[in-house]
Amino acid sequence: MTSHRIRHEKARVDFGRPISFHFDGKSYTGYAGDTLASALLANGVRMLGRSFKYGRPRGIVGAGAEEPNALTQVETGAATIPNLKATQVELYDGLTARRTTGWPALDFDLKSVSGRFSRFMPAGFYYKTFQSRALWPKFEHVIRQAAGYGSAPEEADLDSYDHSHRHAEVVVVGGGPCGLLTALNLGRAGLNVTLLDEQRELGGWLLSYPHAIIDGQPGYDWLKNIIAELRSLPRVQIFTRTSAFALHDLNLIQAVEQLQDHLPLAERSETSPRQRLHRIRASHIVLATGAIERPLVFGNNDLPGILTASALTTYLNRYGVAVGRRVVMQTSNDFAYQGACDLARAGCSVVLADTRTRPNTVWEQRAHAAGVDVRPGYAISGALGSRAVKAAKLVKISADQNSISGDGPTIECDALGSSGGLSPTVHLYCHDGGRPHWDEEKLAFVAPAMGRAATGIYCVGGITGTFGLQPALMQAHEVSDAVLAATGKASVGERRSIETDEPNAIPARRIFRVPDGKVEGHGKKAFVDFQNDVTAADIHLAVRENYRSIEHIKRYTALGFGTDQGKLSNVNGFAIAAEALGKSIPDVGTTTYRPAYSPVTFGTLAGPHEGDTFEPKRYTPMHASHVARGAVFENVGQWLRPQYFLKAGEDQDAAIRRECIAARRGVGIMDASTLGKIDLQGKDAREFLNRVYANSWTQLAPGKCRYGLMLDENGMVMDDGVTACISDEHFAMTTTTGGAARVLSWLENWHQTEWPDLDVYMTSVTDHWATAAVVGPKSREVLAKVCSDIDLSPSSFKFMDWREGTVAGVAARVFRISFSGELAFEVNVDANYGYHLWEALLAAGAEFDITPYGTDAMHLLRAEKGFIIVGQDTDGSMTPFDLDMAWAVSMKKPFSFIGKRSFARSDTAGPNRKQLVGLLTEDPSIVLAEGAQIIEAPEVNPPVAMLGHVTSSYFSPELGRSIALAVVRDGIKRRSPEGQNAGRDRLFAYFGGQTHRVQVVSPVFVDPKGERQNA
Amino acid sequence: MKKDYSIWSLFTKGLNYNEGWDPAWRSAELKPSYNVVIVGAGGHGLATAYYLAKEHGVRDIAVIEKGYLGGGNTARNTTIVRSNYLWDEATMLYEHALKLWEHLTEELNFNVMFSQRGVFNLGHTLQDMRDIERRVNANVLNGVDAQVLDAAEVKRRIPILNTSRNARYPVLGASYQPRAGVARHDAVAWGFARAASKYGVDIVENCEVTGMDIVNGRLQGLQTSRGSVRADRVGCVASGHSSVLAKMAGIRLPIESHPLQAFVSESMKPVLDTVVMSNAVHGYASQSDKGELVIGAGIDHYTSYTQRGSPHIIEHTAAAIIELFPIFSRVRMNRQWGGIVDTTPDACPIISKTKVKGLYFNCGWGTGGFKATPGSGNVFAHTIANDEPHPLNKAFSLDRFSTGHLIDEHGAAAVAH
Amino acid sequence: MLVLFCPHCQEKREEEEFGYGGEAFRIRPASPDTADDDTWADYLFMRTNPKGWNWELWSHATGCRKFFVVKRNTATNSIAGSWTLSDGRKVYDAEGGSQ
Amino acid sequence: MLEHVSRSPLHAFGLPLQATAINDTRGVWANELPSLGYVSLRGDSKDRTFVEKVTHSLGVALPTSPCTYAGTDGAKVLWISPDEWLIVSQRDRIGSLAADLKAALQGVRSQVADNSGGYTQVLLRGRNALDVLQHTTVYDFAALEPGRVVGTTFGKSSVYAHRSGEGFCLVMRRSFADYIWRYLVRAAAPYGLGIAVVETTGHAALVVA
Repeated sequence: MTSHRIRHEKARVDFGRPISFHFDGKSYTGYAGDTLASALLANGVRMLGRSFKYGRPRGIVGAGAEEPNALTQVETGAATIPNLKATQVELYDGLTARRTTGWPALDFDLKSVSGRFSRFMPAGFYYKTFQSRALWPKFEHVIRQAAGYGSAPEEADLDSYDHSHRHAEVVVVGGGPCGLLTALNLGRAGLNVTLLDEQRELGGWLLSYPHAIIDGQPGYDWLKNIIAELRSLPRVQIFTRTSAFALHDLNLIQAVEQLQDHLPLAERSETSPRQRLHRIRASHIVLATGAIERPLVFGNNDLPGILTASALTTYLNRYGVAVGRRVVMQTSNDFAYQGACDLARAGCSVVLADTRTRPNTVWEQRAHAAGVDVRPGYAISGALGSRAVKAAKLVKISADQNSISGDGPTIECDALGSSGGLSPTVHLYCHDGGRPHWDEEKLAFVAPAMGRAATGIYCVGGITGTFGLQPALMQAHEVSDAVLAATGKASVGERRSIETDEPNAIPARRIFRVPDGKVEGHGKKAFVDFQNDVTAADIHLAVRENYRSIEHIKRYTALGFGTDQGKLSNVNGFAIAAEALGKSIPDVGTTTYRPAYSPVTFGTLAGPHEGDTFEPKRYTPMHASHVARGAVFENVGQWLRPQYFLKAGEDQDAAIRRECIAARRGVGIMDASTLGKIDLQGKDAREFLNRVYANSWTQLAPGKCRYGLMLDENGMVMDDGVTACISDEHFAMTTTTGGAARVLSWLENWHQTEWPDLDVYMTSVTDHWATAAVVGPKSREVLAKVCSDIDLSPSSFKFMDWREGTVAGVAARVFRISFSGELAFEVNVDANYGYHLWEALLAAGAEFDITPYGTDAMHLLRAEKGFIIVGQDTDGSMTPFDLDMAWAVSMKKPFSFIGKRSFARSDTAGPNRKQLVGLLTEDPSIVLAEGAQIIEAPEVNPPVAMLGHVTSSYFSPELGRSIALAVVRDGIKRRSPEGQNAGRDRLFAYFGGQTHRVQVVSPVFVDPKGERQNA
Repeated sequence: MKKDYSIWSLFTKGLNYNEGWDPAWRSAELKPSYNVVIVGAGGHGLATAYYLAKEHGVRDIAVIEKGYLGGGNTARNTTIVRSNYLWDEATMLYEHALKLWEHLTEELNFNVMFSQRGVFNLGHTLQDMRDIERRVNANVLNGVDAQVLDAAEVKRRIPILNTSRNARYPVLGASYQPRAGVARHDAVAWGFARAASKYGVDIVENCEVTGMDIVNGRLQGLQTSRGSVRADRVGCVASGHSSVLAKMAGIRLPIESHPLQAFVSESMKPVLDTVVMSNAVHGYASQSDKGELVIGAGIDHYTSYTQRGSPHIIEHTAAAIIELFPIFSRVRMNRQWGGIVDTTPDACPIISKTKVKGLYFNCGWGTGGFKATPGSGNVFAHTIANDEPHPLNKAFSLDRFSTGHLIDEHGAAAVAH
Repeated sequence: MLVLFCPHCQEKREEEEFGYGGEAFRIRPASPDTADDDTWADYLFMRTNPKGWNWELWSHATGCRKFFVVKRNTATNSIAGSWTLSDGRKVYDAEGGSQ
Repeated sequence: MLEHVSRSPLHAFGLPLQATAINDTRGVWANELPSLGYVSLRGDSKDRTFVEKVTHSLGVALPTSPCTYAGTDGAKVLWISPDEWLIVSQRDRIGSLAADLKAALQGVRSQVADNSGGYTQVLLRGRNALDVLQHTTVYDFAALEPGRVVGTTFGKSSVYAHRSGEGFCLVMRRSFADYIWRYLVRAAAPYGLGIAVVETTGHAALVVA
């Protein structure tokens, strides 16, 4: 194994701490501080996968978030993570990773066969073929199998994630020299500063260019000092391994902090989250996000061993890795020179083709001094090699236009680096609507230094196109002062001029696609977007086909759609498109930058909202009692309510039957605590009720209760419940379980916005009251055992009365209301005593075999009586009249109550409306499905006209047969008189592929005269 | 129409370095007058123009677009196509569309990659299951393929779905429409643009409507950023911007424009081969042919034209997806975006004449417009050509808000995506 | 992600604390029973839905539970201010908003 | 009244049995403060009569500045909105307190509702108490000053929160208490969660710190 390791003291890896890791089943050694990419390169691993469309060999191109190729699957089992860029994976002991492409094997990829036919697979080829309806699913299957990189885990995640909500005066994004200096200036002045950096270590580009001299100090010393001071400032918080991935309206930053992924599996904490999502609302944001070097586009530029010039430099200086020993580089600018010098000094042979005929003389001298073979006026028109780069073909290019002016040598090499200039990292700046502008001198889309200062967003350094260290640091001072001025703070410390040893930069050459002397598309493939296999020719083709908007070009070719989000490719793509369109780059414009800047796990986004804390589960005070008695629970809104109570040997039907019989023949008890309860007080409470309910409340006396229908302005039933008059100016309203919050907000809305003059206040007391409904012929006897201060006699305590008293020793409100049609009492106590009340009632009822029942039995009992459930028997399209509940509407109230006006509209007032009825199947054993459709004839030849549907359906133990409620067009006219089961209209119910004959009857199946509830 | 796109053409053009391809559609300059001008070159607008030309013989048509064609909600949706709606009117309209979808690739000679991989609508509560039963029975009676599946069957078909009874909202079952699926959204716009262009339709991009010329209640023409244009009839299909256009005509619509967000994961190997939608936990997901999980979120509650929403909506959706698919917790979001959806009070569209003669609106598709694209264009073309609604869009007129004849897909169909 | 100033709590709070209540100052017809169908439909369903400055109703749902009005630009999400219902009404009328 | 049969909202977690004296071993200390009573009071803070009568009845100046609270050793009055307050007192005092208020406000536009079953509160102490809160809510608790109370979201629920000594008190609705407690336990896990003895601090919760 040839080592590519070059040990030098500036490297940020710890050569004293070797680390073993596994890649694609082989074991390797790296060092603490390595990334997976640097360690693989150090071990001579070049090819990390095959390309998406053509199956071409691919290797590492970049050194950070910009990496398009090296997508790896890290770890296995529940810990596995798909698609991590090897350039961002910190090496730890025992790390296991594998490549994600190359099938069946890296050495032989089936797609490389298709690659040979690549001329027949231009951009958008799939839109032009596979058009057979019969064959497309098969083609699609093949396409799908071929696509994709890593694999989703096959097990649920064992790690946890959390969120942190922060507020800061200033957030500085980016811990490079500019970010650090700005944070220091602001921190020194006493501002609350939060500094975010995505890397393990602060320093940004300085970590890759350690030879920089700042104010006479070596770069690293400058870095050490500034970090030390920052850490000493009490109001400065520094987060490393924290990637700011989105900037939202009004200065909200989302950032993800990596807390565990860099640790060996065995050292990861089980109590700490894996990642933390920081949501930081900042008064001021300083974007010091730097810039990413883009490569030049040339033939075969995707061979393994071809990297960006800055990545070559980073691997050498930061990680002590020489990607190759014989290096050829090409550049359009000054930036590549330092790396070339460093590589040459490290013992590599370096040829640097500068596409400019007149390079920066200072750099040229330094390069010569370092031993770099500088070739002004040359470019690399193509790379040679099959599985890795073997040589570079140099050509002479014209001084004034991007065309070949002469031949050049072919130089053998084992690494090739190119620099096409820097692309500012403007992503965050653009997330909330900012647009970068094209700077023709810098050849970059840049953000303005004062960003959008009016809203507190500032930019500094590379993001503004200020690429030199010295001017960037001076800009950091300026921006610092602007922020300080905006916050009214005085600056601390002098803003003296900063000196560096950088030569003054000279302009870059305006070149993106290196010419090869051929018409685009005729030569070797020149890739713009590596991850999506988008070539320069593809962009030209898109334009020829009239995909002329940059968004069309992007979407047609898939340019910039990869997990690198086009960090290396976009500007080259825009430039090539501009050339093909004959437009300027700013006229072509950019595509829209969208979060995330770099990918974020779903787990982090979800944070604590999973498992037990996904969404609230609301419990009643009696919950423990229910659990102890075998309750099976149902979700009703956020509440958990007992659906039925299973006894040994029972199934669900048997349990419901037992519960219903108890309530009808003996005594049952139900937990009704979840009902919404609203306390209303005020002189105008009664008038308020008159306005928000369809019926009248004028006559309701203290001590009495009344049922009400609440409508929306569209006239449709939205909620219902019983309201009790506590005193003339005090009412206790109940709402449905699911509607409680909505109703309270609805009432407050009307009161606050429309009728503020009404003297009424309302407060939710839903949680205050625990409610036990004691139901059945024996309920009075049960209650009497635990309540001595209320006269429970029928003559004194009538149906729809309520009384205050003491039950089981606890102060209680007792309502004689019934949702079952039986004699029933709803006992309400302070919820702290709900459990006690429940157990006391069960104990008191033991001799009567009191039976707790759940929502299933409750639904059945009420359906036998034809009582509606809002949301089950109604669906937002039912008026009270549709429900045959005209008795609950008072059209004579002076105020036009909510919803009243809508009744008069032609459709709402018209015939043919669906109305609530009862249904009886001809075969009494058949229980219709809830949701069965009602049709006129038994034949089913679609389309079949539907008259309505079954809303509720049960087998009634009381009647020994099935019953159903339904809404049916003109149903009221169709139904038989109350109590008579011989319906006059026969219809059919359809479900599960079968029709069943039904009769339309009254929805009141049991005790139509209401004798039981009045008993 | 000549079938220019085929294996053969790929082969012959490929031999010639792919230089021989014609423009997919013709870029046109705005002429001074047209028979019909369609405002909005999204899928619906281009389809409208296509069917106007093809089925109604209208020859003088322009589609004008303030940005680039297919750049509005067509470019931003999560591409689900299904027709299993609750109410007859909606079902028939979407089923009409679905039938067109099934032959769209061949009809347009452009592979819109319509993939009938089925759609599951999960039920998590007893009421969800009642609604599913109701909807499926209605679908079957309307001739739409639909099934009710219990939780065990859902688990069998989607093994990675969390069907644990301990989930916060356990999966109790699902409705399933086998013929439903997804399509390649951009391709739909491009395919219609290409086909319409072949019929002579002028497609004018970067042309924003700035005013309407209305005389005596009759539309005469439009003012645009590229000059004025006379038109006998104008059909507005401007998704999020319908209210803005309506205002130019002095009309108020029953519409609010809300952000609707979506996101995709990084590209992965196939792991989900169908479409799963859950209203109770507020998330829906499919996996694109490229391998990205395509995930839709709920709408932001406030109105906005910014094409971006608030992150807590995305966070909630990610949580919902993990609740449904615990194995996706470590999968990463690659990109998120937002569109602007026109929501109506009854969650049903408006395809209607207006009180201004010659002015028609096709809007209010809420979160569910993409799936209707060919059907919407087809019936809207009919409405414009005949100045009378097609039988399938009669119920979707504006006057339903005065008569009270709302269709109300909120009620039980719940998910209107 | 909005931040709204609650004029009752007198603090800026995150959007998650609030509920959106639609367009503000919609006027319920004084006598609905005599309003014609179109007038009623206009009140009930029709919206201006402006692209630009919008007067809108919000409630401080997890805070003080009070409704208040916000003037927000729906094209940019920038916010001009928040007022109590009565104060907002004055500003709105002064701007000619009620016409 | 029947304290022995009363069950607080967090009863199921058996917190009293786990409680120990606060020490340095945990980053966060928490427990429920049971046995407190709550009255929802509504009225117009601009109505001088209302304010005077409440102040007189409670013996505490009714806080009318937004997001403030006031109290004596016996009762704490949390401002909820310009027309709403939550009065916290000892459980055994709440009946008479509500009755007195109700009597004092006869004829004054107002509402007095005993909500003692509807609320509970959790005390949060320790060096990481603020960190835990930052994991749970969008509110800027770092900036919350003593004497101020805020209603804000907590996960997918809501709380009224204020500083109490070096810690915080979170007042929550009964039916959400289970969720909120689980959320707190989860958020506190990285810092170590101790269950604090609160027999004395239960009273301290009523002190205006």
